Amino acid sequence: MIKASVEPWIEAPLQQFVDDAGVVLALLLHPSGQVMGQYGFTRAMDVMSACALAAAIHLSSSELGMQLEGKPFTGLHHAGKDRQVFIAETETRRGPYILLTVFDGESSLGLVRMFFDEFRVNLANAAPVPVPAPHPMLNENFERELNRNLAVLFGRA
Amino acid sequence: MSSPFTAILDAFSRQRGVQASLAVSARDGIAIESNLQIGQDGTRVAALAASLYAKARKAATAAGLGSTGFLQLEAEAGRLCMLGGDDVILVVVGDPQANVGLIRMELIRAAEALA
Amino acid sequence: MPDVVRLWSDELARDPSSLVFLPLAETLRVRGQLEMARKVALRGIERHPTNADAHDQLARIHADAGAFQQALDEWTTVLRLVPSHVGAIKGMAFVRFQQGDRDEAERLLIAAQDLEVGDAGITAAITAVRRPGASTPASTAQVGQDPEPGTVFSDLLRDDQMAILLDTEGLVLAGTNTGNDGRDVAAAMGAALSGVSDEAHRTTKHLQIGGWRAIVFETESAIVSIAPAPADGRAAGGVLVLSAPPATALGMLRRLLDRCVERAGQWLAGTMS
Amino acid sequence: MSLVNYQTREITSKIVYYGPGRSGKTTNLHTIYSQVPDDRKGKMVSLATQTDRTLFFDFLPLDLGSISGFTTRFQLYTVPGQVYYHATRKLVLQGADGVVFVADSQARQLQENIESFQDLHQNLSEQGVEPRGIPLVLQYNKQDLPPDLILTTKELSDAINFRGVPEFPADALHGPGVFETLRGISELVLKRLSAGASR
Repeated sequence: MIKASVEPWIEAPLQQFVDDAGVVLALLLHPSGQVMGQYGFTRAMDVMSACALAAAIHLSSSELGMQLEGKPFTGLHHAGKDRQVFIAETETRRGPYILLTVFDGESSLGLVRMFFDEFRVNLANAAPVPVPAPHPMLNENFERELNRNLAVLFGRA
Repeated sequence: MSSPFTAILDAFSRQRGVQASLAVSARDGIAIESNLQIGQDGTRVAALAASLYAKARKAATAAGLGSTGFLQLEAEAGRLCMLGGDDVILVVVGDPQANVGLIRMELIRAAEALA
Repeated sequence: MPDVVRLWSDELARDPSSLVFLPLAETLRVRGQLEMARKVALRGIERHPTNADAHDQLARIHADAGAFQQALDEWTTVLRLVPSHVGAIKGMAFVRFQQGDRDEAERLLIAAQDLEVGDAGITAAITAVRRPGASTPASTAQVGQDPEPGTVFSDLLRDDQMAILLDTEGLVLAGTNTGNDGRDVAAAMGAALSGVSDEAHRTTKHLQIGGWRAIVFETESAIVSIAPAPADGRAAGGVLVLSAPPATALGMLRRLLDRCVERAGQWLAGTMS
Repeated sequence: MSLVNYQTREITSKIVYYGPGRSGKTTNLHTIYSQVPDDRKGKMVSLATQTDRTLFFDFLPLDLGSISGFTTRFQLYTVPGQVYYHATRKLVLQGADGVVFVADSQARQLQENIESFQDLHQNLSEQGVEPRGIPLVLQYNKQDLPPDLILTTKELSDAINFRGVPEFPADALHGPGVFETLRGISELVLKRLSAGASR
């Protein structure tokens, strides 16, 4: 189980949503498909795939909403046999984010929607004013490290 | 336009101390129809009541007690009464002075009528 | 039931800032592993120095270990952080009682009662400290040893009624529940039903209708009623479950539930006569 | 928008393989996927049509290991090349930290290459990204085809690479050039991130 967030202010609202709504997985992502925070996944690679797909689903359903209704659909619910998925957008002063959550019989769509409404407020309140992020100081040899890593990755080392 | 629930919910609302009555989807926890006094949040009541009822049903089954009927949650400033099946749960929100006996009888009668 | 100590320890190792140290320390305390409990609580406090419950937890561990002055210091810290922390006031009362200062213990218990009106456990404790010649229990872990846990509710119940007191993990502390085949099914029933109280707590919290007092639900073979356990001692966060035949009048069952909660409070406080 | 998690010291960057239909974008990802050990890659996700043409995108998460003490991961995306998937291309391009433009070296595809390259610039501009600022490399794919069917690297460079960005001849189907292209874009993305010029 991984509980992680890219920025600390995301952790508390996301954890509270998970606790309150009793969901199995929760993933907060940037509309570009980058993971911002997550609960319940075990592999970082799975998180990235889920983010890419969730961003795609959200973006395409937004577009579909634009074409059908003249405004984007803001939430999506898919009910599987045992598990259900809910994807919706939330706005903060840091910009929009997308929540993907998976739940089973321990929760319900009603609970998820209700606690998502609280999550939106909590996340918006927690979001600090955006400041230019410090850039990572990669050392002078990073190109050599990159080349070595890529060579290992491709079996050329 | 009235649904099968309209008359049932209206009857609850006429009872003393009743602040809300709802027909809720048991699977989703979403209100199908509701009769709410000002200040009552039907979305919340529906989601939370359905979840509580589902939990009690599961617990009763796990404890070997069989199927679940009437349920009452009593709190300092109000009470929730409910009764339902696999599809629909009828939920009544009352203040502490509400007559639980009457609500219970009415819920049982309504559930029989819906069945 | 999985070994919660291992699960929580793993969780804490993965995420040292997790609040899971609170139930972990509490479980270790209840199991009598006081030194380990103390270390876990201390490490938690290092990360969460303003968390009142963390200081409360450490205080209870000190109290169990007989380190009364350290316990009082921690509870004083709790009250600085949260002046209305009932658990801390009750804990301090317990220590004062241990030290033989009955007046101070009673004063503190009355203060706790003002904050938590209707708490049967506090009422029982006040009665206990006022009783002449009341013996002092040796530690918070040792209160309520008498009578036998299985018979705590016996004289209140008819043969077809059953009551059990469960701790926060759904483990049976007192009472018995016998199945149709005559076996004690209390543990299984406790594990199944204790989760309902979490749901009740969530419901009342989010509907803002105050704390929950009781759940009553009718099933094919019984009417089950559940109430919060007395808030102090080992039962804190647990529930009392009472079951009766389906034909039982709800009003009568409700009153019986109250009496059982009161009895549980007396038993936990070690003041059952 | 590269994400940098200072707590766990992780960098995650998004790289989009862009180019005209059938130029070999998906093939690049397949080749990378086939050469990288399982523990360093995620599942390759392909949202494709029945005829195996990319419908929405292909996606491959890749773990590059530790660079300057940061666990570095790349998310590789492709866009659908066909002209009529314009809206989807725009969506996938959102938040890209670097772009690999995969050109089809066949002489008869030159016009498609040029139009797709213009489309890339237009889409970046519409998203508020300065096309000249974003890390970009060019890959001239299908260099294994008979010489009379393809343009040389020099000819393609003259036609497309007016910015003078790094360029790599490649045969994505069999592997040559794929690794070098990925290395080229990785260097640019990390260099830009380190210089603090990331959006």
